[in-house]
Amino acid sequence: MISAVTIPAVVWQMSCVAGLLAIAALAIALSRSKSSTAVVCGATLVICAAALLGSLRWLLGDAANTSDMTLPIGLPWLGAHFRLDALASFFLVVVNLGGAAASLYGLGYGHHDPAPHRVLPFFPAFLAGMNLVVLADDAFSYLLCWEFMSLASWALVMAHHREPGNAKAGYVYLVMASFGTLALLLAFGLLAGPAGDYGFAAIRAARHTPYVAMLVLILMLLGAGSKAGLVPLHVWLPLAHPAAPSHVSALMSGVMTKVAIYGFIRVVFDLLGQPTWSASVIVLFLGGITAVMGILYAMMEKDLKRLLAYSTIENIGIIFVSLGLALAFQANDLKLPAALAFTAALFHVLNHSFFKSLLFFGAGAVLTSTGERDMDKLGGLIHRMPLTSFVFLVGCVAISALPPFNGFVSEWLIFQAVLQSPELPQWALKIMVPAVGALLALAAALAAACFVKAFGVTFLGRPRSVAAEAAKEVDRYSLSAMFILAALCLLAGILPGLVIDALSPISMQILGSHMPIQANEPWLSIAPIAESRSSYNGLLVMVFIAISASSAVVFIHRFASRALRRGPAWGCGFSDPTPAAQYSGESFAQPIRRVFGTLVFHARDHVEMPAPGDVSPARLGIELHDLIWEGIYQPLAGAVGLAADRLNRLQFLTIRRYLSLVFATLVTLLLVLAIWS
Amino acid sequence: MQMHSLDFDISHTLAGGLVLISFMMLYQDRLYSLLNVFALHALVLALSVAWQAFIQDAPHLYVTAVIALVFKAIVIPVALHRIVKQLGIHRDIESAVGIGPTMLAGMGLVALSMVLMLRVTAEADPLAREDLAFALSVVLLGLLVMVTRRNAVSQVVGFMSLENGLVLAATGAKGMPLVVEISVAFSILIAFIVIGIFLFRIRERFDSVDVSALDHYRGERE
Amino acid sequence: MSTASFDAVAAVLLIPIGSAALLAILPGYRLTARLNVVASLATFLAALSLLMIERPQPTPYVLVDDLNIVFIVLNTFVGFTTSIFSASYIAHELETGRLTPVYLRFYHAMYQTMMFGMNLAFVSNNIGLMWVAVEIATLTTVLMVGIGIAFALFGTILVYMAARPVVGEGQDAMVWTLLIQHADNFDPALLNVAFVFLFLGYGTKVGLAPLHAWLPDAHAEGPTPISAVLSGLLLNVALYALLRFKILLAANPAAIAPGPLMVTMGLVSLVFAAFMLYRRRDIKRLFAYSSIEHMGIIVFAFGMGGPLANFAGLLHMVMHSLTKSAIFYAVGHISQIKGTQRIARIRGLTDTHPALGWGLVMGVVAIAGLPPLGIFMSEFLIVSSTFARQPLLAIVLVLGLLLAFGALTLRLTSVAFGEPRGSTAAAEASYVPMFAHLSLVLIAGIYLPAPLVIWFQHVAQLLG
Amino acid sequence: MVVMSDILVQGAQMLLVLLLAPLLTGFVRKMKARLVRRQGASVFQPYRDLLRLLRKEVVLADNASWLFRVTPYVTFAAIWVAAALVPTFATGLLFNWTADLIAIVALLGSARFFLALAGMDVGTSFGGIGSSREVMIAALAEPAMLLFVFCMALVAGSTQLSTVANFMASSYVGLRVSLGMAMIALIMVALAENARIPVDNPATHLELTMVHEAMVLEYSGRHLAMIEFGAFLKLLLYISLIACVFLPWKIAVFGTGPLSYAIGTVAYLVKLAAAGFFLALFETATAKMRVFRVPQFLGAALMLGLLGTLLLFVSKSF
Repeated sequence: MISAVTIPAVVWQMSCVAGLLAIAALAIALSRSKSSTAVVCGATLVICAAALLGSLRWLLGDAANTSDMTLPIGLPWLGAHFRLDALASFFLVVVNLGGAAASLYGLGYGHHDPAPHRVLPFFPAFLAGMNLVVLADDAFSYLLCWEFMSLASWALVMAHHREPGNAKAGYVYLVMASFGTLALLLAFGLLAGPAGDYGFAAIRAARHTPYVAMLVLILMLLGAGSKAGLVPLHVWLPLAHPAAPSHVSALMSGVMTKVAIYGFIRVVFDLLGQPTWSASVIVLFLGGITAVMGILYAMMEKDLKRLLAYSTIENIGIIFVSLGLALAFQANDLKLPAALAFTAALFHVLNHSFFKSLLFFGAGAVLTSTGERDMDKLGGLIHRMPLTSFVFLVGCVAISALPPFNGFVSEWLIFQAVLQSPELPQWALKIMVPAVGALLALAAALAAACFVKAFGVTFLGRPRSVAAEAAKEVDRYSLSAMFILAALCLLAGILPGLVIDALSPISMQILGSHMPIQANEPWLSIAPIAESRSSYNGLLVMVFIAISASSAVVFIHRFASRALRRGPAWGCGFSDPTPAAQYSGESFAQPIRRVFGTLVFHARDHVEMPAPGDVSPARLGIELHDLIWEGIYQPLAGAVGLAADRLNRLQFLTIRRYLSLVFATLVTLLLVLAIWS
Repeated sequence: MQMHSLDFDISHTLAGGLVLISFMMLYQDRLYSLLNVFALHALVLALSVAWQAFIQDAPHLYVTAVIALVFKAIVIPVALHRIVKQLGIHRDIESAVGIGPTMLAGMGLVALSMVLMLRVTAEADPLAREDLAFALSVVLLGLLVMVTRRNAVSQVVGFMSLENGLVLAATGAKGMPLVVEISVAFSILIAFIVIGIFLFRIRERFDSVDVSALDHYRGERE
Repeated sequence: MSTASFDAVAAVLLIPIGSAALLAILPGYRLTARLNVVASLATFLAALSLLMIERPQPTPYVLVDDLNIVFIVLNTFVGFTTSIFSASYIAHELETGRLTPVYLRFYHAMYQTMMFGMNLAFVSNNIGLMWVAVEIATLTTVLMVGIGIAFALFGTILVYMAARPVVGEGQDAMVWTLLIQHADNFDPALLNVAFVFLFLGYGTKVGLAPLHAWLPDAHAEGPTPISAVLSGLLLNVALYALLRFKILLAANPAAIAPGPLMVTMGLVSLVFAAFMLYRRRDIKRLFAYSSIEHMGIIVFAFGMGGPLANFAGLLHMVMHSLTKSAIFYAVGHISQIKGTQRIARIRGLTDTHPALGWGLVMGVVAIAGLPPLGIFMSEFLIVSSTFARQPLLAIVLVLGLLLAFGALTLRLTSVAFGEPRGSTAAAEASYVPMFAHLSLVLIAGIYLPAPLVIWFQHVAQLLG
Repeated sequence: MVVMSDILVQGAQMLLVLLLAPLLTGFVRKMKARLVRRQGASVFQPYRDLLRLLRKEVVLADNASWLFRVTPYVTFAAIWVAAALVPTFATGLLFNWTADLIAIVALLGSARFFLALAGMDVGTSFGGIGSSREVMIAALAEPAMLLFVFCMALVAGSTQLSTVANFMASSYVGLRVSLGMAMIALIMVALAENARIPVDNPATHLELTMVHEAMVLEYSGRHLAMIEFGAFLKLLLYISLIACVFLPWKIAVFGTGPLSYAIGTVAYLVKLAAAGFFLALFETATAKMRVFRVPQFLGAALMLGLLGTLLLFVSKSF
């Protein structure tokens, strides 16, 4: 870091990026060698740590000012501009923290990879891409890096290209990614105007009409939203994220979606200037829908990694709701609530990057030690993988927004922002925000249910397969990565004030206002508006629970019995039914499927009961429909296919018909000429 | 002046005659007669080219005229007669579109070319204007023949008449260089095509009824 | 000095035609292949020298200006690399006996003749000569293209007719440099009709839908080096001719604006080709249609006009030539190894033939317009500049791009990934040309050297 | 000195809830028994049950994990802390500000989370059925709860319970339709959360109907005691929540002398008794509904909450 003192911060960051790219090249060079995994992951870890330190130092130190640099590449007459400011530095922290954790995890996990030469070159490249997107300061380099990031992650998704379904996953991902890029391209084209000054500084300076602003917002929702996984643009996400190796899944879910959020914030909040309240309605609506739909999908899922991917969609929805609130307040010049909502969004970005990476690491650990992703073939792992199951439990509690962990704090802040909505003058918002708040509460409760299912079915109960019985604890690199993240989850949960204060320069830069400085609050508690309104102190809550729980234990073990006897579980007269008799993931989801599924998934349960006297088992079949896929994407694909078929007949025309085409064209043009003027 | 107008009239008549003969081609339904009509077409072309050579006293145009006469009016028709005989292509032409509509379309095309050319401002001299109008109609009519006839030979004929239109325009364009070269190049091209027909034994038409053969050739269907 | 430069022009023309004659008579594969490479290299060097030395004065027949020098250098360069590729390709063809020595002679001679024709088309200052040259370049014509030729010729005659009253009879009325000077008082109506014919005539060779029919067949049936030359270069020749006449027409305020026409045809070709890509079973046809698609994009860009779009159009053309020929190099070797051009019979290349497989991936990624490769920059400029001016057009353009992208990546995933299928014999291929092109494209996508940029901007001005 | 008294009050409250919780349950049971003309056990029966359970040895299923053994204490602690933060006889407790209403709900949520996990730990289908239904009910109850919180925040401008209580105690709130709606919503949620009739029946062990009891079926001895105690506390918590928000009658305002504290305590006891009586009355009067009717029940609560909020907007806008 000494060197960073002398050289400008942005140069430091860019040199880290250069280092990552160099590692990617190196990885290609020694792709076939034994030690490649150790070398590449180790180097990546070091560089990510360096970048993390640099950006942290910037965020905590001099976040008020900015540090620019321009490279003579990219658009020739513009050059490639890179800029480090508060917002960028925060997202750099998120990216590089995730990157460091993933590399640490990869040190151990990578050894189980069947084809490391398909992973190692792209892993650093992917990290470099994400760093660059956050640093880019002109439209061209932004899009270039954005697409580079998508490309690298696509290559990583295709790493295990022989496994069934991965090809489809990669394809859908690539098409959706380029759809998003084209949307962003249009947005930037609109922002830059016919003169084509693509520099962010120029765009920021320019005045944009409300019409343009609205159009850009919609395009950003399409572009950034498709990358972040907004419903109904989310379809690629549950396919692609699980297909990649687990530490990459963690990066894609925990970090890349955040880079998309960054893009949205950068354009909509920073470049567009003062928003209009009608914009916030769209964002709020989409966010709410995304949150609930995402977690419902997750609830129905039985593949552990896909469940996590869907829950990512839910969290993205939560973040967008919070951003929508920030837009609404900002549009009405309610500075303090706007800052509150914005900070809450950033806080949740940070939290989600923590626990989602943690959970994906856990899923990866389960995958490596059992080779299973299907929860209904797992179970009882808490006895065989105690450490993994412990950290996974921490992740589950955190993501279910339960105190005293970090997930709760950010959601609590968002609810506080929701409670500010009565101050909004517009009736539409007045009525909408409480409804969206109810949706958020629903999503949070469903998330808790969903992760009870995830943990309960995977780690608790009795093993449902031989693989699950033979499971072993994973290596120490993976464990240390997971424990670090778990510790971060707890710390951010019990010391939220520090995080909020660290975020305040960002909202200062973007919105021109920030939450009250929490360091002034007594006992490290947080009060978003004023203590009389609402306050929370994670530290004390944890201390109280710890004290009272332990005192209860001590009391009972001291004064009451401590006798304990092991015995078979009470099976209502059936002595030890098979593990298959346990509740499976699907049966656990059944009540919620009954309540929501019939509406959202057209879910049906088919029971085939054998005739009386017939000893064959009764079968229960579950039928689910992904209405979004069947309602939007399949028809689209069908339409394209139909058009292609129709046009394809032209391939088999006879020469005379070709000639008549030419003839027709000529005559039409001549007619046009004749009629013209 | 009187003389000049006479020049004008003669070339005008010849060009008009060419358009007329193109029309005649449109309603031929026998191959041989079509070939004969085409021979006539080429002959008239040769005449008009020669006339242009005379009035523009551009001797090199005579070469073109000779080429037109020898090659198009004699060699090609004879060769095509041979092909028709040898390949036993049966004699009547199936036209994709009925004669009546074809004639109407032809009328429309001529009208169109007139309209287009009448926009031309006067200082491009009248000769050029009329000639161009005629040439354009000949080109379009030739194309029409190609489009409406299913038979390979008649399509070639259509192409050649189209190309006659080009030569007409080229020679009409006073002092235009490279006319000879162009006509030569075209004759070669046509020779290629005719030989192609002969070699590849394209009996009836370029579009045989079963497209599958074509597809196999295109390697586009299993 | 200018004599030297004139010699350079002469060299660009004479080396190919001379070596063509030589190759027609020389026996033996090794010698002729080498000679072919050497000749192409010499031509390329001569073209490069044109950059260094001062330009010759335009004569009635020869013209060298900013516009066509781009084309000449690109043309000779790709010609050179392709000759290298063709050497290794033809070797394999001879082994498998798919190629007879007699045909081989004819092949090499034809190759050089094509190069000659194209160079001639570029340097010729005389629109009639240009026409002849384009014809020489496309001697492999079928009836389809014959029509195109006829149209182009008729258009040329009409231009002459329009020019004659102003410029004067004979030679001069066909010299482009003179035409452009007096274009503003040509007869607009004549020019209009002329442009329609020229547009359709040369457009047939550019491969614009619905005049494209000959293009996929020509690509798929000919030997792969020729496909590379067709896609990479020949289309550019016709495009070049088109541009010349566009400039001419733009110089006359009374005539119709060529822009809308080109924009429409460009979009039609783009969308049409994009749809056609989905049902291709033959890998060479697949990329032939993608060439149609990209020609559509380029014509669209030039039709939009303006400094940004023109710059983008030029860049796109260069990048497309390089990328597409690289792809055809890869495809050539692949279809030789697998012994088929059926896409369905080629799978999992990245496992069996990493170099070819990843080369193909990179090429397709480039052609699909993904960064950090060159086509991304041009597409970025085209789309964004269009959207600021004509939002609806941009929407159509973007949809077309997305469609084509979907089709190409669909095929790519099936060809490059998945369980390998077909022969896994090691490839004795020359990767140099392919990776040379790809690395050029890669560099251009990230960094364009300043002189190149300034020069392109001149040309963009020239195109108006 | 002031701090000392604060700590005293806070400690008093924590002990008070601990002492009163079983009594309340016993009282309710007694009432129910009397209402159906049974003698019923003494109101102090719950204390005896707890003591008996504490003295018994624990029978643990073979494959029960550490989670299973930790859960009872965690749940108990979480609920106790939550209960300690709800103003009972006095507002402005020392630690009120550590958690507002949302946080308290979340604390109960984490208690439920662990209980549901414990239900799945042993791997019998009873635990599964209980947990899955419990989380379903919770998923529906929480949005309703939030809308109630929203209503409160609109009226009192705070989610801090003492502030709310003080505000409601102050005269000028008046009677509002929307408040009534909010109260009904809260009561419905409370019934669901405490596994009372009509949502669940605490007294049955018939597997098709039970939810909460199925979840804890595997527990025995001191563990069961902890869980039972937690349940008692939870009931107390909800009742005192309703009390302090909707009838903060005579609740001691922070800082006033010991006398007012005494009055507050007495008032609190009266409130508890009344609430217990009405609960018993209600439970004897209604029958348990099928599990899949519960969504409608809670959906109604949600609607009431939303309606109340909107009505408040209307009334506020005048």
